[in-house]
Amino acid sequence: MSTQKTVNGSPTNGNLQAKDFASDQEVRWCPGCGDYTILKQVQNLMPKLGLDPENIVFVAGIGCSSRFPYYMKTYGMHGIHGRAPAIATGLKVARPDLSVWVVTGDGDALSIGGNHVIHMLRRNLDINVLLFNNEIYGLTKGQYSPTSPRGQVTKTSPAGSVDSPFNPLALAIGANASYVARAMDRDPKHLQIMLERSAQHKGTSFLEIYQNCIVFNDGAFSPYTDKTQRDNTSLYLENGQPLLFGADDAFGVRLDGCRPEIVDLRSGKWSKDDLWIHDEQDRNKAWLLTALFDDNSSEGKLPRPFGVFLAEDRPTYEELVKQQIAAAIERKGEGDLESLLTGEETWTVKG
Amino acid sequence: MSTQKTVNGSPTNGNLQAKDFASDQEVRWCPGCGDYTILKQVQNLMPKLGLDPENIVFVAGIGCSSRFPYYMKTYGMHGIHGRAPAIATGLKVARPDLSVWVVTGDGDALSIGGNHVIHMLRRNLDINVLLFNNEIYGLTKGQYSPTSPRGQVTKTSPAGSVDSPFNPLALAIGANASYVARAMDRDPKHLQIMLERSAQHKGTSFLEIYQNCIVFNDGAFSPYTDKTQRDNTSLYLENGQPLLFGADDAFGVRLDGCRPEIVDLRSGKWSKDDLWIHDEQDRNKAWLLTALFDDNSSEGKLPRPFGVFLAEDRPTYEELVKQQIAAAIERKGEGDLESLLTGEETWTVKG
Amino acid sequence: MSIIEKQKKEVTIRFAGDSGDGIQLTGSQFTSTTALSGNDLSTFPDYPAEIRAPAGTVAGVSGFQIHFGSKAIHTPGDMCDVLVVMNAAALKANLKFLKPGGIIIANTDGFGKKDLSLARFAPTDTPIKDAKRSGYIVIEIDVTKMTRESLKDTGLPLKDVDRSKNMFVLGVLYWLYSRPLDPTIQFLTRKFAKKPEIAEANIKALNDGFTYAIATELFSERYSVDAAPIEPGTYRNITGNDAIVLGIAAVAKRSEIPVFLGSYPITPASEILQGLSGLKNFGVTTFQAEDEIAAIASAIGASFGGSLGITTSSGPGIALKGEAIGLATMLELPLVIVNVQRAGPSTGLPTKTEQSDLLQAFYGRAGEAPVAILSASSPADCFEVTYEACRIAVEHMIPVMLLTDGYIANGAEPWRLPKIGDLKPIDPRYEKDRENGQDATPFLPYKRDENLVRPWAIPGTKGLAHRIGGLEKEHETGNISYDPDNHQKMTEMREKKRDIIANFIPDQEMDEGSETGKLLVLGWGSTYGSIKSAVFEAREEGLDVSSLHLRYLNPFPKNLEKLLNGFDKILVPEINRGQLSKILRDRYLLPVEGFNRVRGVPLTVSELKEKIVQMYNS
Amino acid sequence: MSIIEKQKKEVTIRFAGDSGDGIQLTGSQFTSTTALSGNDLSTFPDYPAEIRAPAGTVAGVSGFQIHFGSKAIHTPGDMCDVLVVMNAAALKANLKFLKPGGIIIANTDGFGKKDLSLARFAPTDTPIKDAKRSGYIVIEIDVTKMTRESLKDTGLPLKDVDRSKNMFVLGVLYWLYSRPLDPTIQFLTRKFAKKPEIAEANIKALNDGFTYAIATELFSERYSVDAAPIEPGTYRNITGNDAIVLGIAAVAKRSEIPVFLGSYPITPASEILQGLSGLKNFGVTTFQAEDEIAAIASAIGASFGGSLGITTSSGPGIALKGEAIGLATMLELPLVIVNVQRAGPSTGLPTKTEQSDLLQAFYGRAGEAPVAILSASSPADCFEVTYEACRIAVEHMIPVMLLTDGYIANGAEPWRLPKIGDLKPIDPRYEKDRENGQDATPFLPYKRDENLVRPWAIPGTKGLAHRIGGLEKEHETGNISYDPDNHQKMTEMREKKRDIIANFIPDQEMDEGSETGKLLVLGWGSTYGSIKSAVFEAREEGLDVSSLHLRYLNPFPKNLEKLLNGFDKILVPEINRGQLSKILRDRYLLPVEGFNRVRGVPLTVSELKEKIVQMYNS
Ligand SMILES: Cc1ncc(C[n+]2csc(CCOP(=O)(O)OP(=O)(O)O)c2C)c(N)n1
Ligand SMILES: Cc1ncc(C[n+]2csc(CCOP(=O)(O)OP(=O)(O)O)c2C)c(N)n1
Ligand code: SF4
Ligand code: SF4
Ligand SMILES: [Mg+2]
Ligand SMILES: [Mg+2]
Repeated sequence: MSTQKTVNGSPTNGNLQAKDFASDQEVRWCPGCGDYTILKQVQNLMPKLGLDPENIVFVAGIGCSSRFPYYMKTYGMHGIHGRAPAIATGLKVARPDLSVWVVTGDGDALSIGGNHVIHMLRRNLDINVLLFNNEIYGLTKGQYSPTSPRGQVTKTSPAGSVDSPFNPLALAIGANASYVARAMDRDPKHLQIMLERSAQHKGTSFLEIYQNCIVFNDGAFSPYTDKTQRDNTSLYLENGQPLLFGADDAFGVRLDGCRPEIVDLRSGKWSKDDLWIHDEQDRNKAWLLTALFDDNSSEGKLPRPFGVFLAEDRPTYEELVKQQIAAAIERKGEGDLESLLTGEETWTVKG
Repeated sequence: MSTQKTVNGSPTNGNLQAKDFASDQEVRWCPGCGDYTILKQVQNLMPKLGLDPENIVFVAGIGCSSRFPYYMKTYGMHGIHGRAPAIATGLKVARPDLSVWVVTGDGDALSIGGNHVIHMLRRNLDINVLLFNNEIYGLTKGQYSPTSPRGQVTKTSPAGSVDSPFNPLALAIGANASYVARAMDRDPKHLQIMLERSAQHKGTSFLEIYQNCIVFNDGAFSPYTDKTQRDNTSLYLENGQPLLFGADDAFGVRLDGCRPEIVDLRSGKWSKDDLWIHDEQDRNKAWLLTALFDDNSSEGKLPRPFGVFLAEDRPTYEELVKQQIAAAIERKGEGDLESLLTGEETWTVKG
Repeated sequence: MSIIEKQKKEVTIRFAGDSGDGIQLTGSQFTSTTALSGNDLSTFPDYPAEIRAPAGTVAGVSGFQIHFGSKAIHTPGDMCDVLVVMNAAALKANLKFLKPGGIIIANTDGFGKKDLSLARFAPTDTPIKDAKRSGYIVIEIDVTKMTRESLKDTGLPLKDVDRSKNMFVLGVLYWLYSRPLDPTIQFLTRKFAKKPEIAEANIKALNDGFTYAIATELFSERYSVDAAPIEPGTYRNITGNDAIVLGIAAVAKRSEIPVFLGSYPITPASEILQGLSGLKNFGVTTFQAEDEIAAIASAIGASFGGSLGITTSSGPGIALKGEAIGLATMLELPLVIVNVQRAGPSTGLPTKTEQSDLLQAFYGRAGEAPVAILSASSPADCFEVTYEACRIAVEHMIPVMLLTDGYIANGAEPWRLPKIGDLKPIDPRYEKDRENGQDATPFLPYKRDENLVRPWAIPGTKGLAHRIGGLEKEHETGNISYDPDNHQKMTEMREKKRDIIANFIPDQEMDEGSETGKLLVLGWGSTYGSIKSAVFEAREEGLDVSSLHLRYLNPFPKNLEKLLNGFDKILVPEINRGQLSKILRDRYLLPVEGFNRVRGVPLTVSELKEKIVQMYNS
Repeated sequence: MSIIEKQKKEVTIRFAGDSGDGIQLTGSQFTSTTALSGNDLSTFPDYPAEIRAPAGTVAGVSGFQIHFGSKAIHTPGDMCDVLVVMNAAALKANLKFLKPGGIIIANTDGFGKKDLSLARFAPTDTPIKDAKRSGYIVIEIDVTKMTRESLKDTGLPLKDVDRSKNMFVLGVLYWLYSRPLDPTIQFLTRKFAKKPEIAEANIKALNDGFTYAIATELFSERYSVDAAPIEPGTYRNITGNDAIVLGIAAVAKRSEIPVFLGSYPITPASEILQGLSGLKNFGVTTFQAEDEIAAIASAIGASFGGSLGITTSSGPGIALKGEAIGLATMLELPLVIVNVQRAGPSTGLPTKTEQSDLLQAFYGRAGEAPVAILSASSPADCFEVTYEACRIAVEHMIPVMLLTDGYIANGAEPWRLPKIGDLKPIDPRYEKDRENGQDATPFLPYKRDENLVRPWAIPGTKGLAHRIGGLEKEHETGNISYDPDNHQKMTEMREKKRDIIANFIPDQEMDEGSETGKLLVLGWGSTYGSIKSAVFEAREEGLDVSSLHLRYLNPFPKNLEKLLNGFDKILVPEINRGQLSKILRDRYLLPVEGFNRVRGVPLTVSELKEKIVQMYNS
């Protein structure tokens, strides 16, 4: 294919800026929707990829979040509900040279699309997944989603949802993900870092972004975004660093065996050395981090971690496919159509 | 519904035996298939349930394993590929009085049916799932499945599969399962215990059963079933007991922080007291147990656990639904159709 | 200036404004008052495609159209007599719906610089002036100013004051159409029972709007519309989706068969799931599934357990259910599949209407998998059709597809409340316990009765334990069978069982006109109102045109062929590319002609009438 | 006794035995030898439905039928002249396929007590005697004993000795039909190159079977079948699924468009995925997806990336793809969907054949979602049709559905190898880099050429970055559009684009007979052989019947209507309930009559001929 480019790290058309990645389409989210910030941060990230826009593809399903590709001046596909991971998988296997992004919502990814997500994760294609989790179906106007907490009153759960929700990052690790991380719309700086880390990871990077749906689920994440609460509820992970949180890092998390517990560093009883040191390569510990999933609307609960939980090196699916193709060619040569058609046994009828 | 029975624990038609649960259909698996043992053990279990056969339903998808319902003299449905969990969910929500069993294969449950499985698990319906894992698609004659190890040569992976497989129990715990366990066809006694435990658990019990497909994947589990190897590769879990394995329990597993390691009890350095004590209620530790997933075809690897990994008490979905219905009736009374049709605003046209 | 009082036979009004302007509420209040005044009426809300587009933009415009009269009314009206616009974007988006010379009531405060720019007018544009120049009668009211004036003494914050603008406008309209204020005053009092100050403010704005219209002599004419000759009874207003909800509740209560709804949200079907999820005390269990496949599969599971399984969706979701519908045809269990059709293939135009899933309903599955198909012709009709669909599913042990569409789903019309006792009983085929399960003659799950219906043998019933599945089953025993002749036989039986339903449905009646003639206009679904009106108009002009409207699409009523053969020409208007036409042409080898538009909107009466006249005369 | 040598024009032989008896190998060896002898032929393997049913049972019987002759052969034959049975179960399952008075070659060792019981005969049954009494000629051979005798000196273990039984029988057959042993000897030598002792044993058994037939004067007649008048060329034997594999490989190599297959295993389509997964060095990437939806979605993703996306499945899996096919019609990307049809709705009879997904192919999606549809008429035909389907998909940027079925998929026939240079070139619509992406006139992804085809603008191409999706798109720009007229226009364009394909396919040719007449027999797909043979026979009897067989189902060839109008009556035989009949009746308003059987098996020539004669004379 003559038009196929190898990503070369140096954009050929000058120094690109965020605005060069904004399409001419009017953005059609509700005023105040968290999706705007995420869009901005993704556009901010783009120039850092060192890629020409034509080598980037955004693929989405259906949902408010899934309209994302329309707003990016790259290649894009607004697919069908839940199938973006499968579309992206085909694209990435066929075109490993492209930078492929999947934008999806909690309904799109975890309800109808759950199977494709877990299979993408286990296969570990080099795809960057941005899961906009607003704990609601936005586009269809407010039904509960697989991440809505039990008891949530929505249009389809007038007496409160009886579903016990997924813990998306636990699901991802359980599905053998190589990279899972969490960020939120209301902390754009940290979000930017997370986006960059996602882009860097070779393999499926699964980034959950807490996103406020101002219309149908406003404040779902206020424990982590409210100025008055967030210090005590959010914990920012840094590789090789102890798990600290609270104003002035007053608190930490330590592991009692495999049971995480909060310790007060001001008490003098515990120091930073006693704390759980974050290790992005440790699958087991990453799992334990996902278990920090308390309902933080009441006090004294374990904080919710943000950051990279797990970043594991493992061959990507498309690499392995490429290698197999190369090996086949190496072993058998470029396929010879004539002899393939001929097969093992022929006979000739004379005229 | 006049025919609806409440399960009462005492069969009304005398003392049932295993053979009373065998249907008159000829069993159509390949001679030597592991499915036969499992069928036998399930039939052995049935009388212990203390239920009349008519209060038991087996639901399956499509696959060799999924023909199971035909062989049980209970109610049964052979559904469509991958959808048994969803069919069973509807049945169980509508008929919480029934004992509902889902029989499924690694392809049926984890490939096409993956989404329904994880949603059933998070919702926690009181359904007993028997996953016959033979690491292959049997019925379609030998393609790799989502549990086939990487590199496996099958009809669709002549150069070896490039998919990295699911760890089914890890996936289940990640999906918020309340009960996960593992057994194997070749250890029918232990399998019987596991089946009984599954039946007892209130909530979705997810029992993975290693099953030998003698035709397309013979010996896939020989590390755990071969007399010469199995002592050093299989570890039987018992609640409250240390993790022991090897001939004469020569070895144990201890936790170094969250990292499991094998210790030799004969060395004198370690005693049973140092070992990891199994606790079925501990989600985090259950996760760590699923991580004992080494390739046991070579030596010195962590053993593969069999038994109940996790058994957590949590309300079942159908209970919560029932409660909501009861609460609604309590609050609003039995629905009055007349006033519902009338609605809030009417007008009358006179004749 | 003296005001001329005029009688009108029918009027169409369109309210339009920003989503935040309370347009839907204004419209529904006008509707209630109109209904109470005894008019016949039909309404249609025109929601914006975006959830909450930026205020003031064209994308954010919300509309509501009401057509009412002293005669029978069947559509919300092609074009309106009066267009109420709260801002420039509303005018821009809706002027095309106003009849030539029609009245525009414009809130001038919505035409400032910013409004023009948001509506993508050029700063120099003068849309109001232009409208006048084009011959429209424009009534300019600075509604914001007037409302603020009206409520200046309430002490309410400006935000709340401005929220009453719609009531001020409604007052003006009530004067113009000689309507009473009382119903709305009562409504407001009820609605804001907990905030009496808000209720009072709204009521004051309403009253002041009314007096403003008198005092300022805004209009030179005032209209009244007499009561219509309406069948006596008690009425309520209802949307199609709500009518389905009620139909299902009625089935649950009347039949005492538990109802189980497995569904996954999708526009424009979500309201059915939403409505039923609030009816837990009616014997209806709802389950929001993880996807459409799980939704139908759960309904099948519930049906196996003795509930009536129902699943609801729209085209793309129905496409996903095809395999499971096939299973249901093999299992021969009751199942109702509701398809609230929307426009386009794929995601298409999800908020717009179309009838293009008819062929999918007939053929959208692998193999020969016959289902019964019914369709609703209007919002209120949904109640009875839903009830019928459920009855057929239960009594014939068969999947039934019920087709409605976005237009019916969201549109509303008066519905005469049925007498509960008049609802047909529904008779489930539950098989009874066999006490001597072990010794009795073996139970035959696929033994059919004279209508080829098999028994409903549900778990828990003694002596009936049996296994069913998607593999071909042996006649009577239900065991797996690969026998060629058995497959032939079972395939024919499943088809015949569906066709026998024709014996249990009413004969097709004519809608307008006589049973034979030159031209028959034949429709199904939401084109009902347009067809009825167009044919009515054509008949008024002396054309001997007839019309009939199908509710039962598969099987067709037994007398349909005879009726079709009574006409020289047959016109089949559809909002698709001719799907029922295809079925009829194949079935009856008649050269039926289609009138087909796929514009996401209902067929207009005028285009249809034009076509009828042309075809009649050609 | 002297042996009579007879010439035969055509012969049908059916081999049957336990799955472990090597029946398929025996059949394929007989086939090769027959092909090399210059006969025309057609074969069909009849696999057991179970993977490995217990040895000796009826469920475990494997069959292989070959029909060969000195004339053109189009079907594996309705009934056989010779039935070879290795055990009692094989006789039980297959006697119904033997012509009255036909020859049974029975392995007496397979008729012991245990064999009778496994085959569910009563212990007192005497099936061989019964067969004789019914007028069949039964040749009894204790094959086991004879083979053991033959190989007693090889020193091989008994297990291996017994494995050669099939070669002994083959030797007998070779004598009976005067066939050379050489080809099989060479085959055995190749096959067991690494185990020469096994090769030798098999060769000895073969030779000894041949001489046994002479020595024991088993038969009173011996037959020969002359070479058939066959088009000159080099031939191989091929199954339908294999031919599709080769067709796809040919597309990849000829067009240099990378091919991506996304698939999920399902009977009877799995062999296509399996075959292609071994062709990694041919520019074909295969992806075994988690389900059918992911399979087609991945193919769509790959097509977006510039590959030709293909997905393969059977009916139930195709049903799951409906929504995604709808997406593909909106995206207007190349996509090929292969449906290897199987019998029944739902799981049905997965190993049996049927043509009942035609209407699903036409209409099995939400909304108006036109795709092109092609069908293959025989195993060998699959190669060319696959190539055509890919060409159309690529050149018209459209999803193409290719229909085959279980009968074609597993059946085999001689295939004349094509000249690679004769394969039509395939011309992709790749759009080129635009160097000044920023300033140039904006790229219009939905600007169509004269055939309404849009450009294929793949990621990586400079200046063409654009977004597509399932929402309705504005003409040319491809931006989202809710405009009613645009939706109408785009809907018509998608349909018209599909219809224009008619300009790029050959005119329909007659298969047999003249272009006008009294009766036309019209078919599609795997009924080809049966129809051709039946019509040929009818014509030989002097009936002026014509036949044509459709490859292009949507759009139809442009001259089809004219051809249809040339006949008084039209008969459409199908293995379904009349699906093509429905389409034709609708399209052309002609009273075509169906001949429809759904028995999971091909139509027999005799039943079809009977119908033809009856219709011709009525
Ligand atoms: C097959 C199908 N089923 C259902 C829908 C309706 N639908 C569109 S988006 C959506 C859920 C959106 O939720 P989420 O993915 O969380 O996105 P959000 O709008 O919250 O960003 C649903 C149910 C659809 N478009 N297609
Ligand atoms: C929709 C659909 N897709 C594909 C198939 C084909 N199919 C039947 S069973 C099966 C896989 C079986 O594997 P598994 O579940 O592991 O069962 P096993 O046979 O190994 O017990 C497949 C792919 C089908 N029947 N239906
Ligand atoms: S509905 Fe919610 S998620 Fe969707 S655009 Fe509006 S605020 Fe955002
Ligand atoms: S194919 Fe394998 S899994 Fe299936 S019945 Fe045979 S041995 Fe068992
Ligand atoms: Mg959401
Ligand atoms: Mg399996």
